[in-house]
Amino acid sequence: MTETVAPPKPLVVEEGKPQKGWIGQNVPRKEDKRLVQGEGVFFDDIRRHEMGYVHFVRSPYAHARIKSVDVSKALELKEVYGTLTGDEVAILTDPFFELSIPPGAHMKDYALAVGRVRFVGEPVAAVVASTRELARDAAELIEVDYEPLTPLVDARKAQDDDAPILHEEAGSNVVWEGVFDWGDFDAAVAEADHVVKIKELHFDRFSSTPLECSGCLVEYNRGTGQWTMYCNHQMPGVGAIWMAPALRVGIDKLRFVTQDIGGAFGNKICLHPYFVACCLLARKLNRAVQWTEWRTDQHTANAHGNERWFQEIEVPVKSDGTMLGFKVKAVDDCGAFPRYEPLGCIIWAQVTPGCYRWRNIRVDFTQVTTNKSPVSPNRGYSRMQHLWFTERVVDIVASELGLDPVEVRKRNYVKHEEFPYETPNGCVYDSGDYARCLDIALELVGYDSIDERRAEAESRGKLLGVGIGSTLDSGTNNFGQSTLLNPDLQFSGNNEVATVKLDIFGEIVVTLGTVPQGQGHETTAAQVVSDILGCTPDDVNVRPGHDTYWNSHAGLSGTYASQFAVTGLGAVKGAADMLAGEMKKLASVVLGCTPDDVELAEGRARLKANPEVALPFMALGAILNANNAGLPEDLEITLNCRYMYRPYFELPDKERKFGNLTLTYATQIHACVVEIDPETGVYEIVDYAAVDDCGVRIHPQIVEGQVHGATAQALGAATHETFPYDEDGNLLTPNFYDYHVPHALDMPPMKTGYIESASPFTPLGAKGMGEGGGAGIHAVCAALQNALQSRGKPIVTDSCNPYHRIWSLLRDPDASREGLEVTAS
Amino acid sequence: MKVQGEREFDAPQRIVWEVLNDPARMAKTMPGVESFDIHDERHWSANVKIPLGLGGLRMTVDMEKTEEREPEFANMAIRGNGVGAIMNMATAFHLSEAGTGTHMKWEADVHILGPVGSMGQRVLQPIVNQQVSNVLTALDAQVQEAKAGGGASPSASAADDSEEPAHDSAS
Amino acid sequence: MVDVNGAEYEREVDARRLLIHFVRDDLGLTGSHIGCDTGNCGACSMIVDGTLVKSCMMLAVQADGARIETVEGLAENGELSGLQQAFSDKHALQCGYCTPGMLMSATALLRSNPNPSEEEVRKGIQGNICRCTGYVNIVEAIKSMGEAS
Amino acid sequence: MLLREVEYARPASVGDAVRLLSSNDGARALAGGQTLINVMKARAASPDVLVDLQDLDELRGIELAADGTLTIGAMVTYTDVIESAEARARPILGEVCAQIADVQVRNRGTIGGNVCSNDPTNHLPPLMVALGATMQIAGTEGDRSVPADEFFLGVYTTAAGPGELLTNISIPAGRDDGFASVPIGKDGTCIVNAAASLGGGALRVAIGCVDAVPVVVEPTSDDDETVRSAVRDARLDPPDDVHASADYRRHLAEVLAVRAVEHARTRGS
Repeated sequence: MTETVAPPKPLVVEEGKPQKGWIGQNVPRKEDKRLVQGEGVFFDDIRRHEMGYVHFVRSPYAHARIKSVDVSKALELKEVYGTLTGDEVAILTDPFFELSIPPGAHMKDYALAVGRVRFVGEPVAAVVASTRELARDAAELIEVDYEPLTPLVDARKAQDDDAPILHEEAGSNVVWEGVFDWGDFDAAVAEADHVVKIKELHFDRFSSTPLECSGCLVEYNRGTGQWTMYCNHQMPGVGAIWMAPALRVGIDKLRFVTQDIGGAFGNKICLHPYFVACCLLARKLNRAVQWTEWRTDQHTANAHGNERWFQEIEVPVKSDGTMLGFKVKAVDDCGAFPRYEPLGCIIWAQVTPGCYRWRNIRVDFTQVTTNKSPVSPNRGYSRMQHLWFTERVVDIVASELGLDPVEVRKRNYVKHEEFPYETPNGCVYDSGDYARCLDIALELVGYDSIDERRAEAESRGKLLGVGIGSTLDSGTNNFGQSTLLNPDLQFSGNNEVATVKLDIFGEIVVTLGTVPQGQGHETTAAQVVSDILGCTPDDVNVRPGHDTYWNSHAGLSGTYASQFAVTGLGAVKGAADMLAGEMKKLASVVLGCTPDDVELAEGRARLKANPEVALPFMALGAILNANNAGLPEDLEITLNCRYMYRPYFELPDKERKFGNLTLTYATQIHACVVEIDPETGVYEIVDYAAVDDCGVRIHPQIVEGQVHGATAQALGAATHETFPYDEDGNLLTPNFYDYHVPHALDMPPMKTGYIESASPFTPLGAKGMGEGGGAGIHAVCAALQNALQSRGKPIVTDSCNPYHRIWSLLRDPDASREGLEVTAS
Repeated sequence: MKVQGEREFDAPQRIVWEVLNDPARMAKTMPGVESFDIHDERHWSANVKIPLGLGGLRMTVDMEKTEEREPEFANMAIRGNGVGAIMNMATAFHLSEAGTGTHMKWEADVHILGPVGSMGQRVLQPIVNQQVSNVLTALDAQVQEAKAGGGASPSASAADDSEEPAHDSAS
Repeated sequence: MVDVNGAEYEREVDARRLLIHFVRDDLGLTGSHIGCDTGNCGACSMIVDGTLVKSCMMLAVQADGARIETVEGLAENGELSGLQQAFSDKHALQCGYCTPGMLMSATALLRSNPNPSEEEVRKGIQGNICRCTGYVNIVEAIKSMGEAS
Repeated sequence: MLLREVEYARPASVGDAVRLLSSNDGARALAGGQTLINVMKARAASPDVLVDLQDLDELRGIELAADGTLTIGAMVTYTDVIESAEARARPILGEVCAQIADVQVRNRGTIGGNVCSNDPTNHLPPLMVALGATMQIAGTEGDRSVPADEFFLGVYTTAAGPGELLTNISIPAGRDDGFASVPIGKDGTCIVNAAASLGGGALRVAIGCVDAVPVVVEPTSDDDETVRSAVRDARLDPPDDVHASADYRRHLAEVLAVRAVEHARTRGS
């Protein structure tokens, strides 16, 4: 099904630097051998003698006061080891620190609910027993008396006078609010020929729902006061920053260990409340405790993607289709607690104008809490919501002004020759060719013959539509953007660490600061190292997973935000270069020449002039590590090289909210063809193409795999995946029955194409990729709207469009057009 | 979830009113009552096992008569508490003479919280409708019994024969 | 008493213990995974007496006397089976969490239908959810086995 | 996951099974378990005793009588039906079974379990009603047979009450049957489904997912408008949930009834 289209003339910005060696090849993944044999080690596979199983008692109420919690009946049960309640947590820990300025800063978030529950499924107490089943039995015996409070489920009502307040300490449901104003919007309106006004667009809640749910096995070492967590936390560095102060211990008391992680997609970043509860239990009971989250828990009470409302949208457009910018009021729903928020209130600004040359932009952004599951970064985090909005705007403007969506895009896209391109808010788009990507995508879905196909579909009683999704996958954050939310935050720049060492038997050992979840870090790191040290990836042992006590890592280490190919591999390259230098230095001492006379090739250090004169890596490793008598005193090498990769960033300007927020911008341009059955609203994606440009591709097969996966998640989000709540605050899709993710039969045939616009800013010309910017959501929404054109021109106002929504659009197209107007400016 | 309806009883309004206000009789109209306690004339509680084919759902149910205007109107708040399910229900009925019989207009606002509520949400509405119709059938039976037996109240311990009549149509 | 991948195991087990928990927790064969609690995801798929099943919808006691095949039994003395190799070659796995169940479904499919069409492959793995790959390369890998035979 | 404590029995005969089921009102028959085990995982139901029917080979037969009557044992799986030569006498059976969930579920899930659980979104209750099937029920007072349209009593409840066991389903001869559904994703849970049969002369349509039990309509003729208005006259009061509003279900019921009839008609021609 997959068809890869090699572009006629691949774009490589860095002329004269062709990639050779292992980089760019589809070398076999080092991870696969264990995984296909069921020999991977996931957290739930780990056992400890006499370990106890944790079960959480969860709130059935979306909003209630906790009057009492009685654990006595549970404790009477045989082989129940102990319990933990919110009252204990309030004494033993401090609230997790909040990133926001007030009001958000005042919201108190603990490991268990203290005094009040704020979402269905919120943990209220925990019990530990000798078996999983028994722990659940005991949990049923814990009696909690609640006094129900009115729940708040609609973010748009969060600021009403009669709205219930979730966090009384904050005195408001607002976490963070701010106005972003770049260029001159009013002047743009004056300059425009039309202003298109859209009343409201809605980006639904959903999440990537990694197949492995969250969990940990926690051991407490009484002697050292140190916890070891065998877990699947994808961002241990940040997890520890949250957990250590809450537990009132130094950060080195927390050891995170991961090997294999069953997908994360951002959903495993905010596990600290559960982990703190487990740490307290392990210490209290002096016993290893294990918590496994079940699917229903994961859906109701772990992490959703941000839900966002876009209101009072205004778009100034010239009659030739040139769009001058936009104005919008965004209301972001972060659920019951901010946790990783309010970062989502700024992350979107990495892609403020989307793929377009829009210069005048005004965004009034407010984030509020509601009685729903808290959110956390979810693949495409915050940019996806915003990019969906920009793509909706383009298609709505095009259809209202009778313009061709392809032409409008090409007219407004940032042009190839304009890179590096500075956006109105100071971000620098490094490289790309959006129009080329679009052409390839359209070619792949046979856009030229779309009218005939539309007619043919009509003859079968089907409505055919085509849609485009153009997005950016911004990677390698400048954490300085957090200071635009809260000037007191002490985060900026970015970094990642790796060590590469030559061991005593000549084995090359690499440790990473990252926490892989299927992205093939072991493999791509080995590719980079073997090219530099002149050996094969098989000669390179990359330690799987992460161990806080073993691995090199830094404060911003982790696997998130599309950056491994830049930060992770940048660190690996730096460390490998250092080691190569030391190996040459050592070889030159032994061979009695200068380091420049030495080259590394075929697993040996040899004389360039006479390759016969060579030292195998084993000799180098043995000499320094075990057989070093006679080596000069001033030979300062360790053959164990640690390198920190640090992209250059400046602090953004807080007043203007201006600055470069990310290093690289990969491109995803998708095209989608749908057929709708107008009688039922049921539709099918009949043709699909994804074109990717992530600069130099280290491992094309892995890149393509990421494109497939990101697309599948986007198609799920566009069709069935949504987390709606009823008026009582019950989640209506708490499991895979009602939350329908794509199965094999649901996926359309997928065509892929690519170009390579090397990044001028990164060590390998590569760009972070993998999040995909939700291109599939945008493309499906556009295709649906296009297919429905002939049925009263309804506009697609929601990101998720199950059949019933399409049927409503067919039945009452005007309802979707309420408040939609085009005024002459 | 709101449910409502109307029903005719072939009995004088006084009898219907008595039945509706006789906890012991009401106990026999509720699905799967296993035990029943009357705290005072406004407060009753019961342990029930609501029969759902795949297995019963156990709940302790507290009822409070929040308002009444004899002999035509009453308002009740019912709160059921079970593992994995909480039911809150506000129900009201209006009685009026209809020839020799009685006309009853009723409405109920049912909220079901907890995992069972979420898991089973796709089947809750049919289940609620079904339980309601069981209750009404049973109520009719009680009214006829009361009419025949001159309204003599049966024993308050409903456990022994709780299976019928409500159970018949639900088993 | 059960036979798992040719080895016999005898254990006392609670009636309420699900087969997947028995195999993972009691027998320590952790290759089979759990991805949901409603029988939708297929990560726990095993072949029981020649039939592909989801082991989270079976009690351990129901498997008394059965012959069970799990992912651990696919490779022969360290040598990957052709299907396992195809999964690696075609990059049909990323995080690898769904892979054991996916491999068991594919194994069952190829036994009954050695040369499946694309549609048959998709139908054959419909009960296995993968959140990483979009199934594209998984389908490729399974089809390649058909072409091979 | 993590069920409540439960006792387990594995009878060797239908007689023993019925005895076990009737001796304890907390006992439930365990057929394929593809619904019951899941409900138990959620602890939404917790029977005291599970009576596992897997050893009852007498419930696994598929027989085709000379008069064309099909008799299918309660423990016959969907896969058995799909693969059975006898079952092809009524092609719709295999076609519908092949749309249920996935291979694993079809390998374990049984015809008896499907109709006895009577989840309103199941495929087989409306189909059995449309085909005019008859259910054989064994009980302590011997066997009785119940026509399909009297068998389904409510959500999760059927005429096979406590202490009773569905042993087999017999389906009269015929082949002009149709089925149409709108599921959530391919082979997913049905939002609405409809089965139709022209067998036995009169047209019979049964609609699923719109009430606690399949709703039967008997249009006077098989033209689209008559079928539509017959469904309209049924005054459906379908549930309103996350997948469909009551209005949408009402609408789909009409469309799918027409399509099921169309499907049945084309087979006839």
